[in-house]
Amino acid sequence: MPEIKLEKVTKTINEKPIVQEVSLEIPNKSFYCILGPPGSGKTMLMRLIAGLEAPDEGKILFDEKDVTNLGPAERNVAIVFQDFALYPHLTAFDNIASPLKVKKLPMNEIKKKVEEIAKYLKIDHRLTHFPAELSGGELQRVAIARALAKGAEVILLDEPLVRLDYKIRENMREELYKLQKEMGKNIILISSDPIDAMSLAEKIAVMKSGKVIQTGTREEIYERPANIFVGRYFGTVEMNILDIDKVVSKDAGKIIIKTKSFEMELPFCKKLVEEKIKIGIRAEHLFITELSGPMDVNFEAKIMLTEVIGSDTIIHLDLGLNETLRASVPIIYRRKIGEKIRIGFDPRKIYIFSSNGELLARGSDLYD
Amino acid sequence: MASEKKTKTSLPIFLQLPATIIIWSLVGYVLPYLIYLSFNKNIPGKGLVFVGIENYYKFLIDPRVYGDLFRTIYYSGLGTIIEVILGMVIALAITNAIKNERIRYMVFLLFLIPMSFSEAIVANMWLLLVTPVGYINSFLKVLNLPTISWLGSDMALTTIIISDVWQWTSLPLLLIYAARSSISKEFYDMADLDKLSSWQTFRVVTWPHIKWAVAVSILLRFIFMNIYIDKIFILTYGGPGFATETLGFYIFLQAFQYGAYGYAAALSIITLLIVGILTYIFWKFMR
Amino acid sequence: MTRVFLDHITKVYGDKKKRVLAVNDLTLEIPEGTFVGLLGPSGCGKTTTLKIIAGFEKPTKGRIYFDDEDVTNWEPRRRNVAMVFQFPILYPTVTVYENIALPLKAAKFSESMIREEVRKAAEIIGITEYLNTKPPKLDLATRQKVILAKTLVRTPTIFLLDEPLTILDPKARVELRTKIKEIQIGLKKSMVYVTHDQTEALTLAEKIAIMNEGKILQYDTPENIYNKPNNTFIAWFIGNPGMNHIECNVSKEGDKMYLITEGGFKYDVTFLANELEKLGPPQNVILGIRPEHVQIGIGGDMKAECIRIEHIGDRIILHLKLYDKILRAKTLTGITVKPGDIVPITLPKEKIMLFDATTGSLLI
Amino acid sequence: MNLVRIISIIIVIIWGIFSISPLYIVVISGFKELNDVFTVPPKLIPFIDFQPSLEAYYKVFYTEIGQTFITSLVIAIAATVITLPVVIFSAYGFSRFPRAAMNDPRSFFILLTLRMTPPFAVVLPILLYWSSLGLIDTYPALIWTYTVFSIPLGVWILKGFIDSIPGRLEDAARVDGYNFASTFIKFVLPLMASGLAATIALVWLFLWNEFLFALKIAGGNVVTYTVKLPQLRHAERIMWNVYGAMGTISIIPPMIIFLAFRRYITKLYLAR
Repeated sequence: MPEIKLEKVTKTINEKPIVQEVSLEIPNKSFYCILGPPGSGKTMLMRLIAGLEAPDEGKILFDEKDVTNLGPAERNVAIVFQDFALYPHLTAFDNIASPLKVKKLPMNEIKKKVEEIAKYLKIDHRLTHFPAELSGGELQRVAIARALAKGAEVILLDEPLVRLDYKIRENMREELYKLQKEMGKNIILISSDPIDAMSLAEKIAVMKSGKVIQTGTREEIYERPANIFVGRYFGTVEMNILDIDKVVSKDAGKIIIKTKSFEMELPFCKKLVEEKIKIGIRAEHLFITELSGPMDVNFEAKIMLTEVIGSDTIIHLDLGLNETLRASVPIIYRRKIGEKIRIGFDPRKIYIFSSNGELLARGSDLYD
Repeated sequence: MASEKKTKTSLPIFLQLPATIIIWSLVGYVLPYLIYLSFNKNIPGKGLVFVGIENYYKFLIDPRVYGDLFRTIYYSGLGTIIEVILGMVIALAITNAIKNERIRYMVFLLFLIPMSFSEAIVANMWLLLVTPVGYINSFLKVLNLPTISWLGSDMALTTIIISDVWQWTSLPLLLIYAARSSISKEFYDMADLDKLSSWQTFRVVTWPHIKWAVAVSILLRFIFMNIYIDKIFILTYGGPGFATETLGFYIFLQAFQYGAYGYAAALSIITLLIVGILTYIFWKFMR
Repeated sequence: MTRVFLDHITKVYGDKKKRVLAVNDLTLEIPEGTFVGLLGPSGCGKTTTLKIIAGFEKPTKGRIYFDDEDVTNWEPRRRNVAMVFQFPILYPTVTVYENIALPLKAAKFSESMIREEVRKAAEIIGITEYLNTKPPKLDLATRQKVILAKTLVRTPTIFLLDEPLTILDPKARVELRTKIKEIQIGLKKSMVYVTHDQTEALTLAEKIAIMNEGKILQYDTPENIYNKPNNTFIAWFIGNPGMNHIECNVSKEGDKMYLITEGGFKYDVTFLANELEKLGPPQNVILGIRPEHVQIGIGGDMKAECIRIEHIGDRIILHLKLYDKILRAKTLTGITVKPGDIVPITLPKEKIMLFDATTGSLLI
Repeated sequence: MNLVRIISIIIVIIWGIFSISPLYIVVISGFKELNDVFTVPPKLIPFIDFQPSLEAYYKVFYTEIGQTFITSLVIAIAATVITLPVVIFSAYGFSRFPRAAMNDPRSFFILLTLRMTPPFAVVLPILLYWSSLGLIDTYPALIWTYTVFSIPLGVWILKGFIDSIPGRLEDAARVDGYNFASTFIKFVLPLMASGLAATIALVWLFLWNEFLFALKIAGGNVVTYTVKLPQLRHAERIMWNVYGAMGTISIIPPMIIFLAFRRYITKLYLAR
């Protein structure tokens, strides 16, 4: 039902801008994620969308209707709070029934509805318990059930997973996905964990210091992060960033760029020669040449440390001259520290950033 | 839509309205009138006569005020110091002495009981102990020791301080004990692993965590010792002579014994200013 | 250097009304110079175990030995262990230098020696610039580094680390994890590392003890735990995502043996016939296979419908509907599958595991 | 056992005796006949040293002394009842709208100052205020004065309790669709019930024990027990056992309140 639009929304508290000129379009019936590190203003943005706070400037539209000054009761939204915000003096049943009771529905109808939702979320056996008697996962479900009971089309989830144990998180993610698919609701997830955004969201808005830096699908953000911050943030292993010392033009439309410890050849591009640049290489784009065969760019590196995680290995590499890289390879790879191996990558996969961190081009752009 | 915005801004004011009205119904008269009084003099038969700053000038040259000021500072200063130091020592002693948490908590509660009574009740209770034929003196007689005139001019102020210490050591004890209990056990575990001595542990673990409570205790006790004159009123009525007369009690006497409304008002305003400054320090400190 | 041995340790908290069995008859040997990870979900008793080793908790039953010495009744200060807590415990009013130097001062080292030791430790950890700062001014990660430096200047018999990285942000977590690994490699001291994060345990530890409900379920090298989990709990707990489990019946057709489900899933296990015969053979088993071992593409002998594609970094997790069961497969990007597609899959013989359907323990 | 611990135990024991003995003496004095109160050696153990008697309690309850307890009770309850709704509104406002016009720190400072005002410094103009209205020495005058001075105390205590109720719950209720009034009644009030009870108890106790205002604003027709008690001393023969009995009665309410709300002890007494 509602498509949500934010137009230059700004919120300032105690003269500190929390949300600055944010414009967003959240499509109908989608799984949307607002991603940002702690303190980036994403929770305030959620409160603005829900109507718990009124913006100082800007407009909020639900399906083209201006709701900027409406309270949360009049907006078609429900929230699952980070700390669940369950009423401690009410049972799970009464907590879930709370939005139904406001509507003054007959008791038997409320009962039917609550039981239906509880059954769907597998908490029907815990309905008579008080929040203090429930486990973290169960509290989460009750909070979700209450949000569903309101019947709102938009459900805002504020960091729903951070309070849960690592492994429970995995299961909960699965369920959130199912929930959105089966209920066809518009879910907006507020999260600081890029894994949540990657595995769940259809579209993502990355926030930092009150501003939305980039919006797009998972692929768009992964493939073309707007700047170094997004590049580093949005990935499983942090992106390697290398300073480029020198760019040398070569004949036949080629240039050579040099880091402190190795060099590579790229097709000529004017931008690269004119500006001071940095390059980014994702850990998963680095390969060990003895296993993958030689790549377009190859160089030698010393192993500082190998960390085996399940079937993957993260290799910390020393290139000398104070340059280090991290590579993530999809095999179990154990070597002695200090051993030298050859590493390679495909220059099409690299990211080229300007000196102030903005993305200039992907390596593959240069080859067209 | 418009009404939504309106309620949002007027609600907080509406919430404060009843309290504000009630408070100002009295304070709104009392404060200006107190200031007015301080510039007047109550002359029997004539009523109030405007005298300018005479009352304030009198404050400066009144030799009795200096004695009172000295006693006030001695009384509240010494009392505060003893109470806070004792409170801290006992708070730490409880934690050291009793390992069982439930018993420790019960002893702690027991030690807090005196503070739940009012100043006036405590004064009356202590009367039974310190009156010349009272319990303490009869104990001294049993032990063949000379009896002490607890409410005589030499001892009276000390006696009042002792009764205050009995009652109010509980407050620093409460605050410092609470601060001590909130120190994570891991700090002491760490000190244990580091093999620190008891003194080192106190210096680097305990003290940094309780110093805030100690400071709050000092401020609170110092302020509150100057607010109430109940103990003095009931135990000694300022006497014998001027032996237990503090500035607060002097104001009371000026107002109700000597009928010097104007002078009492001037002294009150000076007191209010001093307490105001202390309150401000406390308030800044708490924030 | 010390070998630590926990002999049938039991720890019960609370009084008669409310008993909590935190550690249940636990026996564990930590060999000299080994990095042991204690891994388990919250509330499994791993922190209690650590505190029992440190001496902060006395076991209700059982004994603790450092080498051949029974230390069960020793006070923590006599055991000479170093501990890193979840929250960095630093003395707030003295400088970082003082913090590191205090244990040495307590041990009455000479001033010049203390200075030398602190300088060395600070250099190794990389906190030299903070030596004159007071802890409240530092961020959490730096504070935790100070703690590490502090443990270095002492010569403890064993290092105990209680979820030291949990409260740090992901970036600092990786940095410190690396640091800890380097220290351990450099010192070759016994370390016990408690965590609920499998990544930390798998990357750091030489041996991992998986705990649940106060008991050790498996105590082995990371490779063995990953490749041969003792039961379905461990198989699920380790791995990202955890192992797929398919409940099946064993059926015999002539000299062939199959695993079948009601929905029509059929898997040839004739190559395991001998082992299965030896076991009885069991009626119900759970077939386990790790998502990263499910092979997708040409040559697959089973058809599965892809119902969802999940991207995590450069890996893809395919959620596949295989008859009536859901199976997850993890592969690299570069595969062009859309939801709704039918994909051929293979479950490689050498990678599957069979668990008992009722107890969940590993059969083959 | 180390030295520090031994010293600690000695300190705790000494302080325990010092804390308890005055209480014990007050209580036994109330059950003595007048002749038994002060003796050498002191009579300390009931049934052995002296025969307990209810003489003092008869004196308390069958003379005008008993009436003073009722007066105290009525005044304290009346003022508490008036104070209560005012305090709830004000404390809620301070807690939830800290940035609103009348709730800025300065307003709160005014309340705190009022709390810290020495009664002896303001009792004179208050007395003159009530006599100008012709209400001196009446119930309304004392009750109203008490109300004014208990508001800061009540707000200070209750605000602490409301602060500890997460504001998220009210957000959740608003999202569920409740308006302000029903959010307050259904979710805020039940959650602050215990805090409210503690606040009521403490305000009541403060008034029950008040001395100086009771002495000067009232004290002639309207006599509270706190005023009556010191007056017993001016009798020809001081009835020390009545002292003990009244002391015992007056320490019962604070003890009950103290034990009932021991969970919030730090919060409550920091406020006091």
